[in-house]
Amino acid sequence: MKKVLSLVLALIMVLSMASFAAADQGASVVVGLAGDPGNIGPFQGMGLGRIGILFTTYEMLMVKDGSEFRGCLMKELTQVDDLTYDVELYDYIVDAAGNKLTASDIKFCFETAKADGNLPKLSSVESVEVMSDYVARFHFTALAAGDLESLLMECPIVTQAAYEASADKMATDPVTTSPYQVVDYKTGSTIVYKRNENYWQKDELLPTTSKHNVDEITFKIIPDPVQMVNALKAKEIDISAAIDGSYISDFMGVEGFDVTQIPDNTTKYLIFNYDSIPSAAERQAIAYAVDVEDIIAFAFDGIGYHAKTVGNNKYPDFVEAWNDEEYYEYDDEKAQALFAEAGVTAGKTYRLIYNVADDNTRIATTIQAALGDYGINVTLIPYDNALFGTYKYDDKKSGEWDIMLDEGGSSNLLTNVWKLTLDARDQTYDKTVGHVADEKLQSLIEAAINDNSAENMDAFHQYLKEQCYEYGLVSKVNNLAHTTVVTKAATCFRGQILPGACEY
Amino acid sequence: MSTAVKDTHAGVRSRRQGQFGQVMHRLRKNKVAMVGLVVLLLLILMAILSPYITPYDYAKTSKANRYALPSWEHLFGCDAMGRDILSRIMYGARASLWLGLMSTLVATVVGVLLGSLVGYYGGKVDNIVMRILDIIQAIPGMLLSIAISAALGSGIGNTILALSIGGIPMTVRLLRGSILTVRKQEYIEAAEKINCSKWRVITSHILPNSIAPVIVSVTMGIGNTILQAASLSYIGLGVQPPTPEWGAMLSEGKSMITKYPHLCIFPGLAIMLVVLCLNMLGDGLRDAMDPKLKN
Amino acid sequence: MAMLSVKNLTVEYTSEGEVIHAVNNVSFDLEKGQTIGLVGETGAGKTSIARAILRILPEPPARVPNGEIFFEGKDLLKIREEDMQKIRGKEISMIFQDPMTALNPIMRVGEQIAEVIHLHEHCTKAESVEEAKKMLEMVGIPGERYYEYPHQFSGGMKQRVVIAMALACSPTLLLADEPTTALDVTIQAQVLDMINELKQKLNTSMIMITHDLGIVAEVCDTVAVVYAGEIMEYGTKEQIFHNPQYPYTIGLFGSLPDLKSDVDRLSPIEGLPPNPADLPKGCAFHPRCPYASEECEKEHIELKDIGGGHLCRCCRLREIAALKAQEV
Amino acid sequence: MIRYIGKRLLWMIPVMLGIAILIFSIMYICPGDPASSLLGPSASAVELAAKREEMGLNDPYIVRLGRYLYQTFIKFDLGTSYKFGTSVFAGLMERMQYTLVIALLCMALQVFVGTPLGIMAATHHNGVWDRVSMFLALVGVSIPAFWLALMLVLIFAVNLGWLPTSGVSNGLASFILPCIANSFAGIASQARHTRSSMLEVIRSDYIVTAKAKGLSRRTVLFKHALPNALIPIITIVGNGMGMMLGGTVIIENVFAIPGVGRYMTDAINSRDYPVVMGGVLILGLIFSLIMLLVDIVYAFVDPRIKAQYEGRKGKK
Repeated sequence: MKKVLSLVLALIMVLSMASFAAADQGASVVVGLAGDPGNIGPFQGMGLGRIGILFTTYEMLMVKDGSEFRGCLMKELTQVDDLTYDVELYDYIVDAAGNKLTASDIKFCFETAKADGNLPKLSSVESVEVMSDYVARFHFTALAAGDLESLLMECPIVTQAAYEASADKMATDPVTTSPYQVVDYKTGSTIVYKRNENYWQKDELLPTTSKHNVDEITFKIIPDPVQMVNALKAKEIDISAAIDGSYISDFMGVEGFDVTQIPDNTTKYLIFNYDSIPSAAERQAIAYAVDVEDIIAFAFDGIGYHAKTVGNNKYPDFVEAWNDEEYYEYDDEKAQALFAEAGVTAGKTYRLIYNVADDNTRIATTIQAALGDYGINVTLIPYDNALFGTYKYDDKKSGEWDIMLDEGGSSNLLTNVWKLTLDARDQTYDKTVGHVADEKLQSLIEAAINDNSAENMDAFHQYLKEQCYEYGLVSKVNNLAHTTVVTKAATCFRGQILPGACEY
Repeated sequence: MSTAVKDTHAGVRSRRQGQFGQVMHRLRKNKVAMVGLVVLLLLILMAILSPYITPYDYAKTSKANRYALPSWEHLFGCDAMGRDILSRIMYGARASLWLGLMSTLVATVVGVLLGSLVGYYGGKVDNIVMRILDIIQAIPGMLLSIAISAALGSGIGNTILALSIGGIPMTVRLLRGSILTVRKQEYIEAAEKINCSKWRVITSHILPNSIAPVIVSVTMGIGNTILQAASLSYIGLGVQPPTPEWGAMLSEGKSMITKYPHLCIFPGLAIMLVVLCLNMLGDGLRDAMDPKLKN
Repeated sequence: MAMLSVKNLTVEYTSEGEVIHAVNNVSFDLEKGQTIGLVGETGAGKTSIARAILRILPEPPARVPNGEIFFEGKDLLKIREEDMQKIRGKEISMIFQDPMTALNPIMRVGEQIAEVIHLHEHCTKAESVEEAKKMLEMVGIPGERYYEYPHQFSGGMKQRVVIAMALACSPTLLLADEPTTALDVTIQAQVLDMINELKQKLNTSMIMITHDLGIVAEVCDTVAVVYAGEIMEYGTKEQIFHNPQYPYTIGLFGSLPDLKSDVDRLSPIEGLPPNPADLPKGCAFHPRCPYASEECEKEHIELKDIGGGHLCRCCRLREIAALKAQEV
Repeated sequence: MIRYIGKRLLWMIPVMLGIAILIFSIMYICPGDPASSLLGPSASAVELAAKREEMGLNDPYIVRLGRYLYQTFIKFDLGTSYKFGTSVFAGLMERMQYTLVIALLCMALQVFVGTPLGIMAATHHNGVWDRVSMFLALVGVSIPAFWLALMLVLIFAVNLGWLPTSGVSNGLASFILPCIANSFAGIASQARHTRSSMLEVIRSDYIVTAKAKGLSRRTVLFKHALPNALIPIITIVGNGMGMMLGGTVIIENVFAIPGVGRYMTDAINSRDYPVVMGGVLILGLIFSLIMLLVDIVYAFVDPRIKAQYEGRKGKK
């Protein structure tokens, strides 16, 4: 019995090793993904896993290449009037099925996406008009600063013919204009892409997102962080952006591996609930009392930097001067004085709500310990993602928290980060997420959104900082750990790995 | 009661204690079970006294001590926040033991009551109760817990409810299965015919003959319950940080497991110790209750 | 030599650290075709004697520290387990006390009989089935009930099955452990008649374990009175019934309802059997013995022949005789 | 017996209806917003509210329940996953293949390793074997599955490189570590239950009877004791199988196996209502069928129970 069993085991092992060896080592790369993309169809919402495969799967009219915007499918952009623009396409675009991409496909994509309602930003696209084979005219309802670019980057483009030929609205088998095409998708496990040999664009015109330096790309979904580390160590994956900070030293300066650190576009910040903490001094005191360097050490293994505003400094509308300003650096004396001014005494309790994740738990615990030094209690209320979302935006739940630990980022502008929680117009009730109904704040943010000039930005930033309605904590840094198969790691403007643009 | 007229090898009928007394007496003589009980009581004592006896403040963070390995200063080392793991385990015993033991107890009591009911009455009662259990068992535990948290709010009682619901169907099924095999035996019928109350028939004739699998399964399940408690803190139940709890310590240390294994090993060992003690006690209890071993 | 000869058999149980002396230095012989009755109260160690002979004591906790059991010249306590297996069920078989639990609940009754036939008679499966059906018929159960399960049988029927099983291979020695205790009175007589009849037919020797003197009178040739694991009195049925000497035996007869006399009530033996973990010093019966004196507590009393092979373990026989004479 | 089975199958209709209504109500009570996981973190509150309205999540309870029951029980359509955009039934079946492989392999390991261990422990009661195997069993149930899993990966995949660390793309090799890690507790509990049950049975009178027949130790053990001892184990195995088909979330997560457990947990976490409700219904059906199978097997091995089932029929 035992012998048979060991024989079977040995056999299985030999077979499995053979299958390893059989795998083509040629120009292919395996990327470890922590999130599950789920539906990879073009008009889906930006769920957490989707972003990792978005630019490998699709091309858009425009992309952001480094810090500049440029056309991808779009050759020319011409302004007609304030709210009308003409988009001219390259006239030689074909998708992998050989369908030519024309202006009517653009109209189709934007209309379908708008109707599906998963890309809510598109609501400011009033209509798309087909002017000629390769010119589409966009009519917008309103355009704030940066909106034009983000709208043209928002919607993935496919041909109507290919979309209608798909049985499941491309949920598993998108046919696109991208240089990589899905050849196999095991939901929840792997997505395999092969290079499209007949890719339409000439090499010299390629934006980073459309580069195709490798023949085959496999995205492997590995939800467990330790297993991500193990998979990289066993070289089953070549690169991952989801290596836990404490393991980075296992790959940094280690033979066969390398680490590239790229600032992430997300920032952790605190939202104070105005209903329970109406005093600016009290909010400032809390900001002074928390040592962000401690948070960086405890929650991010020392990798990250203290934010200078609510949002990080990667955005084009970030004002450089803020980098040299003071921004509530830890100051025990000021904290004590301000607490005294606000009449906060030992024994006071705050309820801190956060979305549960290892780093958030540690940030919250650090804040708890920091305020504990002043005799102030902090009750931690962790919620999972779905519950946190409900608590964050529900007016009725706002009585259940005093401080919220939140995270935000945007694809292009700092104002878009601010907008999410600080623009009362974006809430279902006429206050910010922190329940602030401050006319000055509102007018300043509206000004900044409409025109993100340095003055407007600075005016809002200074007022927000002074009032301390929200307080930026840490801007994160992405650790891209990879094997030396990848000689240069490349990411998109959203901090995601672009396997086609990496160098090998 | 035909079994009572058995010619046994060594009748010790001089002891005229109640059934409970006899069980306790036999339990006391079982060394292994007593060791289990004593260690368990010591753990409970440690939990009660923990605010006074932990070497450090369980919530005190320290940048210098992050991931500190076990040493004389910190016997079990320190966690990712530089907190002393020994102190956290000692204090964590409170929540973990209370949640683990209480929810196991509740699940067992309810499960045994229901199980005896359906096993004994059979027929319609059996069919209806078992189908209801089918329905409940189909609902994922996490969803039930979220619903409980949403409908009844947080709090230790609701946590125990959420944790125990999952254990009930298994207990009922096990008990029902083994009652079905003893249900039709003559001594049960005899007991019924001499007008023993139904309660008495169940407690002193049916249960002692069919409880063994339940005891085994309950004592083995406690570790799992403690681990589950950790997953409830995300939905508003369970214990909120920084109050330590073994399951949560384990899952906090999980992502560091290959790098700093001591973060996981010590809380894991603590859970194992409880499971071990309960198993030793459970085995003893089962032997003590087994009527075939009487006399 | 006798067919069965038990010499100084001792059985102990270890329970919760205590040593329980269940059988102490029991010796007796049994000739072919004869029946010996082991009589005594529940817990006196009778069953342990029978199980020791068949070597089916639960070990542990039971232990046989010394003694010899010669069966057809072999010491059963010394032979190998494999050899013992050939004897069990074939040459020595046993009827158990409780028919309710003695049968495997998930096996057809017929199969349980056929199993033993197939094992020992080296016949085919089909033959053993036929044979088992015959055995069922012999004990008064229709052969077609072969395929039924124990729960479909009444207590008396189950006991018949147990008996059929025991007799299936025509054993030379039958150990009957209170075969009728668990049965209704009317069925008791039937079963007893059946055992007797079958025994005659097969010329089987038997050890009848019982606390019922009526059964002893009906089936036994010799009688051993067992108390606290010891044989207290031994003799032919006539010797014991007509001339009981040992106070406990006398007590047993005293507790027998005598239909001829006008006694309104029985005179039971006062007190309870001793704790076998802590036997009284001297004569084990002395705490309950109406005739006991200091002498009885002093030392262990030997079994003495009081004439005609009638053995008795009492040091106050003369005094008892005198008292009896006075009563009359 | 057939009537009993038929009746039980009929009973499944109200059970399914009960599950559907209960799960629907629970999802209705449960806070959490499917729109937020669909639109991602950069959607604003107003956008989320609009999406909810579009999804029909703001309709009254009774309307939504009616719509759901009509869809499910009249049109036999479990709907389409919010997250995957594919049919819930197809998604579930695709993932079931992995879960089924794991469940069957684990059950086989549990039964064929756990049972002999338990028998060995019982027949050597209080001996060295008993102590050793029971200690192992104890360790088995108290080691957290993820810990064992990660340790196995570290040894066999990272250090020795014999097996893949995770995923399902290496055929059977992908399932070796998950199955070992997953069945450890099952083996342990099977061993303990078998031991306990065997000990109970070995003390029975009919085992003495069997011994007295002259049967060898082996025959007594395997023909008389084991079948009786296995009766209560049927429940354990059935229950375990049912639970495992519901997915083994921890193992699936650690080994990145796209099984039913991960599908369901992800769905619960992102409030993917169609998947949760459809999945619960299908898994409930599977579970009920397995429980029915358990009861049938019970009747098959234990004539006393069969008699009770048939007796019940007789009374009607």
